[in-house]
Amino acid sequence: MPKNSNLKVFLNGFINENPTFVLILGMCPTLATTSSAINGLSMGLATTFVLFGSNVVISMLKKIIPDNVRIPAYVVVIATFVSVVQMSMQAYLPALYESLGIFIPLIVVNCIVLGRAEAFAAKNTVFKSALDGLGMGLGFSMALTMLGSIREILGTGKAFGYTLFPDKYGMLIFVLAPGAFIALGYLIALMSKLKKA
Amino acid sequence: MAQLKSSFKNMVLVLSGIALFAATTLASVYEFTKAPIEASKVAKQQHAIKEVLPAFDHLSRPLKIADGNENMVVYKAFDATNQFVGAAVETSSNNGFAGKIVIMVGFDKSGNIVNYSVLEQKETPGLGTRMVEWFKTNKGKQSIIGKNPATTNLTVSKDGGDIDAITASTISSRAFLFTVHNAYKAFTSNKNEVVASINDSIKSNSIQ
Amino acid sequence: MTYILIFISAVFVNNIVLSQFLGICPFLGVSKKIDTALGMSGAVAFVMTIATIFTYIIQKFILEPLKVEFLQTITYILIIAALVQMVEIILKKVSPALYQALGVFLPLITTNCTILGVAIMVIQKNFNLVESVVFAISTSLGFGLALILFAGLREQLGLTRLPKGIDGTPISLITAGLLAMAFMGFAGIVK
Amino acid sequence: MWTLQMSQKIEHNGIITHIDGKAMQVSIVQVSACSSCHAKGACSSSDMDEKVILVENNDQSLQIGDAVILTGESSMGLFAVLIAFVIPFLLILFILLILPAYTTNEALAGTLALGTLIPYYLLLSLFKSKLKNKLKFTATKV
Amino acid sequence: MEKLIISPAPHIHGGDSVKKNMTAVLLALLPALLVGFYFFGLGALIITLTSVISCVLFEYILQRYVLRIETSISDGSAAVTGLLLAMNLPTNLPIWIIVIGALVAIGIGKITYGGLGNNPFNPALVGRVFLLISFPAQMTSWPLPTPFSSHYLDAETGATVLSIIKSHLGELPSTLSLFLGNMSGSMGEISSAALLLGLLYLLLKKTISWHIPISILSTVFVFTALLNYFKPDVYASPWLHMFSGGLMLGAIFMATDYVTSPMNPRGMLVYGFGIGIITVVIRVFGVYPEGVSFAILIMNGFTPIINTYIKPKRFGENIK
Amino acid sequence: MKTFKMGGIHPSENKLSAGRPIQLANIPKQVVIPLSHYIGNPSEAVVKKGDFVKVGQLIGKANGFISANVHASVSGKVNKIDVQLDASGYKRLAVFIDVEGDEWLETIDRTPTIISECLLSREEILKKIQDAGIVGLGGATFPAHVKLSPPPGKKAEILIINAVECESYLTCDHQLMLEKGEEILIGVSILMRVLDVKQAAIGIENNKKDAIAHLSKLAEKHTGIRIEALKVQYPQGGEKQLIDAIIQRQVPSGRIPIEVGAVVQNVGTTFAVYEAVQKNKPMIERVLTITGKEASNPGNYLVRLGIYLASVVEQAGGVPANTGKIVGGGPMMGRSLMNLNVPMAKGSAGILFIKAEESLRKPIQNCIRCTKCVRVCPMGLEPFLLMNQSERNMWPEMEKNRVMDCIECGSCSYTCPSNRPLLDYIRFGKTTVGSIIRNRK
Amino acid sequence: MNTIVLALIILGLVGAVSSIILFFVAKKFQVFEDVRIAQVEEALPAANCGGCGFPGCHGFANACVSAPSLDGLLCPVGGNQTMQKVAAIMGRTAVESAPTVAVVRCGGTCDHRPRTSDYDGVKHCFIAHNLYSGETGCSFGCLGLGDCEVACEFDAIHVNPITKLPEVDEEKCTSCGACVKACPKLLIELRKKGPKSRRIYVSCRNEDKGHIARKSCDVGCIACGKCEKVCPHGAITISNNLAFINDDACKLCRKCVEVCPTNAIVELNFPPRKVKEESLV
Ligand SMILES: Cc1cc2nc3c(=O)[nH]c(=O)nc-3n(C[C@H](O)[C@H](O)[C@H](O)COP(=O)(O)O)c2cc1C
Ligand SMILES: Cc1cc2nc3c(=O)[nH]c(=O)nc-3n(C[C@H](O)[C@H](O)[C@H](O)COP(=O)(O)O)c2cc1C
Ligand SMILES: Cc1cc2nc3c(=O)[nH]c(=O)nc-3n(C[C@H](O)[C@H](O)[C@H](O)COP(=O)(O)O)c2cc1C
Ligand SMILES: Cc1cc2nc3c(=O)[nH]c(=O)nc-3n(C[C@H](O)[C@H](O)[C@H](O)CO)c2cc1C
Ligand code: SF4
Ligand code: SF4
Ligand code: SF4
Ligand code: SF4
Ligand code: FES
Repeated sequence: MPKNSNLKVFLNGFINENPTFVLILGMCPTLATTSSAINGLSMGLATTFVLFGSNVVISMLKKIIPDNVRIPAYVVVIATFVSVVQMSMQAYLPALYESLGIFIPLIVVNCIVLGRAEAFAAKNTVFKSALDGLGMGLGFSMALTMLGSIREILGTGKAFGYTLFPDKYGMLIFVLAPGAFIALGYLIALMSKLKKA
Repeated sequence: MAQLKSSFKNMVLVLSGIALFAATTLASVYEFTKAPIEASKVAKQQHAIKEVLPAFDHLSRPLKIADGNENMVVYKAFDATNQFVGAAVETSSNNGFAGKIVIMVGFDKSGNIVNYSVLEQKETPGLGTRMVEWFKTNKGKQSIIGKNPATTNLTVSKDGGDIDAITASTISSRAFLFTVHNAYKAFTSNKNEVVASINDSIKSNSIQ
Repeated sequence: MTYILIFISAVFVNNIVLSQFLGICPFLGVSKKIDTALGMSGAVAFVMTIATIFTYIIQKFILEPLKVEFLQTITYILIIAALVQMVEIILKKVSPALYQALGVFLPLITTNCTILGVAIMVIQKNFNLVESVVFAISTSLGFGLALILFAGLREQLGLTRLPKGIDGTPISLITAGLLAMAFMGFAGIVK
Repeated sequence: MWTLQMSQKIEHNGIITHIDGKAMQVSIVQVSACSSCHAKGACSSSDMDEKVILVENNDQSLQIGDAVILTGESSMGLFAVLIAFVIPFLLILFILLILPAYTTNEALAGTLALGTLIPYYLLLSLFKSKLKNKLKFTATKV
Repeated sequence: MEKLIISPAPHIHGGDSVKKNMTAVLLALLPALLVGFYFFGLGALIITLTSVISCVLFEYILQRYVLRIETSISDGSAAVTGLLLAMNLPTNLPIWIIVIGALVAIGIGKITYGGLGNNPFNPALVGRVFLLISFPAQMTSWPLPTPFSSHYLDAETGATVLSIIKSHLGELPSTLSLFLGNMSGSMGEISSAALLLGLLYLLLKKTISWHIPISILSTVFVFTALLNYFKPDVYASPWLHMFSGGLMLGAIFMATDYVTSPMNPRGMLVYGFGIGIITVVIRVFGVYPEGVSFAILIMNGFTPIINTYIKPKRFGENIK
Repeated sequence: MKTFKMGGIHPSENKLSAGRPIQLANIPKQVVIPLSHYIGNPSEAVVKKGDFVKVGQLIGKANGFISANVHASVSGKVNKIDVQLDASGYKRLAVFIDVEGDEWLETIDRTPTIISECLLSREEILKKIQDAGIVGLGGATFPAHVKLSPPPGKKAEILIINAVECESYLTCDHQLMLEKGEEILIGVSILMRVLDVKQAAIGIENNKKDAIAHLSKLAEKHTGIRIEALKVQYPQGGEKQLIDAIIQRQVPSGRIPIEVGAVVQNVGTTFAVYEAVQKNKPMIERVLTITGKEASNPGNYLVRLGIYLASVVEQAGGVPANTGKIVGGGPMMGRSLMNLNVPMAKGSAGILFIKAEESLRKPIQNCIRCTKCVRVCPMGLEPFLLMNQSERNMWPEMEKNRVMDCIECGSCSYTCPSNRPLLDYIRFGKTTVGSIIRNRK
Repeated sequence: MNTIVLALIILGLVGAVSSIILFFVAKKFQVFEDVRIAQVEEALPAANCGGCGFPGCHGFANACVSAPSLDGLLCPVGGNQTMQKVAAIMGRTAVESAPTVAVVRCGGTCDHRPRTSDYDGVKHCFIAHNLYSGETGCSFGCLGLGDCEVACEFDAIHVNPITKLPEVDEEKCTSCGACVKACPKLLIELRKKGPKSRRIYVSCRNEDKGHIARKSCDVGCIACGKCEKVCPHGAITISNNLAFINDDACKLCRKCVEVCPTNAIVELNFPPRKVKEESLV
């Protein structure tokens, strides 16, 4: 994508190539960490940080990495950022760290991160890659927050912890595994419909 | 600058270089976060102890008790004058709806429940997880605060007890109350045991 | 008995895909043919087992004694990636025909989050080596079960006319949701 | 008593890269799970790998560059999985389950278990030609 | 006779229709429904009406306005789903919960997949299990059977036989009153006698074949009998299992749902066996006192595999 | 009562023309004798324009292995040899003869005397059957002499006569048995002689009690021939089903009856064999049932080949006013006709008028997977699945699911509560898969 | 500091070891991965229609790269434009092949071809075709049940509900030939698109003798031979009672169109004819 303006690069991740709704990437964390809006948002932001960082570093290093060790080199970079996030959260946000559980280290294998590294950072300038990482990450965060809110509202009657209606009207299933799949399924269908319209 | 060739030397050098760089970064971050991570781990437990006990000055060294499958830890609390004011008991149960439940229960010296704190549980959100607040809430017959297991039947009303189960979570409730009951047993059987050497005790003000 | 419990838990109660949310990508991607799903779960079982043994040893005998657990993520991922490649080389050396047959039959085995996830989980759950391996196997069987059921459902859905817009990923997710809902019936069989 | 449905065929598209009398090489592109996915450009798991498959050439009309379909019994694929993965994996499991009776050292147990793979694969390589006969594909022009 | 009609053979049709089949099921459900009305009175009436009306309405609305396709409410399948959903609910359930259940059953369970015939999971059970998981409190409080009761939300509640077995608390009713239906439970599941009457009707009308119900019932019977034989003090008698909970309703009306069950007799037997086993496992070892709904949904998931691997006996198969 | 083991349906029988004696159809001014049948190669014309032919004279010579002779059914002058539209609107070569008198070949014995003695050798009989152009009258019009010459290594053990007439409405075989019972039994003995078998069974559905009684009585005189009353169930008359019902053997997939030691011939065919062998009469006429709920005069007619169906229908009271569809053959397997300007052929067994309101199919609904089609399929197939796969052109899958076993009986379409056109799609798939298989060889 | 050293050692080792493994992997697995394949694939329209005769666009890209020349290789969807791009990548020239488009050779609308029966089976040309000759007297004509419409991946051919004949959308038709294969009556032909999309063809496939053809359809070819005679370029041949215009020879002079007594010859996209043009000469 040579002639894209910077803004376009940034916004790409929100709508046109939204990682969740359009590219359908990183489904595992999307489903697992969205039992509440705040969890979804946190996971999104953690991913954004990794995405941003790895995109920048990789686009800096892109010339000196030989082709055959491309993937492992990217993985090392990404894993480093992930571990940084992991340790920082453990230190300063222990409660959140616990509720996101295993999915923080698993950011390493999130297709979006490696995917953007391969598809974008390895071919573009540092600045553009940074924008792309940020845009993609925020698009991901937006989607996770949306899904999280929907699940939280339907499931418990709360949004970001604020009660909207008494939780006896909440449909518990949305907080649980089946609800995650179902909510995301309809959300993706809806989004693709909106996008077409 | 052209892309580096995939020669053996280049590959090993670059990948090792990146790995070394990563190692440095990680180790530094680790050094930096080590203390806060430790602190937050300790804080959690200490916070729980403090929360469930009446005001105290210092604690005994943790007393580990193995009772069948359940591992229990008793922390005795003393006031500034070395008077026994109560004890916190950390105990667990495997009979929850979805897995292990670990709680910390605090008793005053006569065995009344001061407070409790749920350290770990995997119950269903919206159902079993409500145990975190439920048995503290003063509503109907649901609170156990201030009750003495010696005089109150700490089982759910459905089983003929004195406590209301969490709505639709009888299983979690049973497991919880059973655990409290165990804690009380541990408390009574160890209450009279002489305090471990006071020198080993932890000063309450050493806890933030 | 512990092993049986671990098995039932990993296959039915806490199925890796349907309740742990790991391996969703291949779940949505490779589940088009029952046979491939079957082969895939065999391959995953193998890779997952050796990866788990490897990482377990590294964790217990290098990372923990040296107190560098913070390198867990990065070492695991590198080890797993290298391992998958090794397996391929060895197979190719051992029997080219075998290697070829696998190539035609299976999609590439890639490191998906299941393998890393299981390696991390066995450490978190404090399993010993044998338990870890049993867990890895059971998890991959659970993965295979979900994959095969889903492949069947999709083959059947392929013979019907779905409403526009819901076809593709949405219907897959909704179906997975209903399957997950059904599997909740196993709740509590194993704690 | 139950009739299993006749096993299905596996098929894979490839291109002939080399013909040498009765033998020919067909190159196939093996893709990961997400192969045909529209998002493959953005997704790392859409790895691709080109592999060369040796096939017997029975059709004189085939030429280099022809697109062909490789076909084999699906049971063949499952058999390959069995030989390559399932059996060695059971072997590891077996070793791991009996070893604790002799050693409590997990490092040793683990290494030994993994070590059993070496003789297994060595053994397997002895059967190279047998396997080769069993795992055969046919190429038909598309 | 200017222009003749040309069509491929056959030129006659047996006259069977979807509507006839669905009507047969509704008729077969009538005895159990009447027993439900008798024991639960007003509550039963309210939930039945709410459920049936909202199922039919949702089907109409979704097909007409969301998918914009021809509506199919006249074939009666939505009514069957509605009635079966109602029969699976306690009679003190608030209306809004029932409406959610109907929406889930028809919306998620059926229309999402393109309507009648395409859904892989039993819609009524999708609705029911969705409610069970979402509203466990309301879904597990069962009114006591009180002939012609005029109570609805405020009905007096009691434990079901299976939860009594599970928690070892309370008195078990006699097997006869179990058989007739004098116990707490979902509206339509209580009377095995009435449900068996329905089975007889369906078998006579050839609406369903015997394979599924019989294989489920016999599997459950055999397994609970075995458990009971070895540990009578821990495991309840097989008769208790047969006549309590949703077993009969499930085996006769829900597992036999055409759309979601296997397509040939051998497959049906395997399917029934699976449902039986899972039911017993959940009842005996799981946390839920009742497992039929889950068991059927799980086996619905297995149905396509069963259909792929277990084929009907072909003509000439026994001969080399 | 004996019947086949799996599937089957029971449509209302509607045997309106049962018991109506066989009438002779009037011979019009011109007849058009097609040179081909549905199966096999067209025969080659051996007459030319202007030739005078006598009844029974050879006009078309068999051309190839699966092909049969064609004879003149009337006497007169060959007007032309030209194409004629057949029942499906496609062109076929036919011989047009302008009728002049009714002059028969001298060799044909037209006396009513029944000749029971047959001392010819196997080869001589076969030659006569082949010369007489006899094809199976049960529907498939397969040349009889081919069926009667088992491939080397195969030996018939039993001859089964298909007198089931399981299709609703049709009565031609039934009436033939009542009127020509003795001749049929002699035909059976001749066929037994050809096949060198000791036993023969005549399978008759139990709704033709009079025929069963009549033949049973006559059969007492013939050794080795037994009458089997069969349950009224469609498609009892299907070859494989009939063999299953009578000797409890199932012809394996893709095989022919001789592989389980059976040869099946229709009663009409048997009667034709009698006439050919004992009376030197080639196949020039057959019995045709004209029927329908509103037909003014349902009945059975002995019709010479090549007569336009319109002319016979005229004789039988014309086409009822309220007719939506005219079917050539029975309602389950017959073909709908575009018009009645079609010459009588060897395979025509009936003309059925279907009322306008019963003619149109009902709207197709989704498959509700009720398994009824699976239950009724006499071949143990899964029609719903085959249709779905056919709609999606999944030929290899269809082959695996044994689409080639389908006997096109239509039971599945008949039963489906969702009015799905199962057989239409299955036939489509069968045609396509069949040609794929043929190309493979 | 100890930690840093340890970390350095461990990761350094792991990094070195995996790079060594990967090096050997790369070496052993080295296959000739022509980068041009990916480039070519990028240039293709990614319709994966198989119209080119290869399994999907990747297969075609592979074939383009490995074939000695681009002759005979054409992506019908992308057309010449795409082939030029491919050629540019390959550093070769693509042979320009004249673009073609699908035409339906039947003009028997409901007006011209009265129905003689009502078909009441599945809406499927192949099935109807196997059953009988069709609703009209012409056994060669279009059945109007839309097999071609279903076969077209590009939404380019639709049966007009009024005429009951399929109409091709020239803009959308990629000339992939799917409809040609689908039509059981063999009515569809891929013809040269012609300059400015101008085409002339005989819109009939009836091989009946003239009088029979005439009876069943007003606009059928009756093989009168007038067009054959009038064509100055010898583009028209008549065989089996049917005229056919060879689009390689046809110069679009439109003489045949005028002489056809049944209007069976169709001209497309020509400007309206000036009345009595020849009288001016
Ligand atoms: C999705 C779901 C989650 C549940 N989670 C819990 C739980 O966390 N704790 C619990 O005790 N029961 C849980 N239940 C169990 C039911 O609410 C169960 O009916 C109840 O605990 C048994 O109560 P009873 O003894 O009053 O019948 C859950 C049920 C469902 C459907
Ligand atoms: C990890 C992953 C793997 C996927 N793999 C495939 C695949 O193998 N084949 C496929 O058609 N779609 C795959 N999909 C994509 C979706 O199923 C997609 O919705 C579908 O291809 C239809 O997309 P379209 O309607 O935009 O063409 C995958 C998606 C993800 C997230
Ligand atoms: C579904 C079906 C029904 C048939 N019903 C009859 C029948 O009722 N009577 C009959 O003679 N042949 C019937 N046939 C034809 C027989 O299968 C078989 O071709 C015939 O009996 C052989 O005798 P032929 O060669 O003398 O015609 C039927 C075939 C099929 C496929
Ligand atoms: C024998 C029989 C049983 C049925 N059982 C159910 C059922 O359990 N649940 C349901 O929603 N619909 C049932 N239906 C109705 C219908 O099949 C159902 O709505 C479809 O699953 C919708 O596609 C039944 C229908 C029949 C004929
Ligand atoms: S037509 Fe074919 S598929 Fe249908 S019932 Fe008859 S044999 Fe079976
Ligand atoms: S009879 Fe009809 S509705 Fe029933 S399964 Fe067969 S095709 Fe489907
Ligand atoms: S199917 Fe026919 S109309 Fe459609 S694009 Fe291909 S050639 Fe053109
Ligand atoms: S052109 Fe051919 S395929 Fe298209 S509608 Fe006409 S007959 Fe059918
Ligand atoms: S498999 Fe889990 S994110 Fe892809």
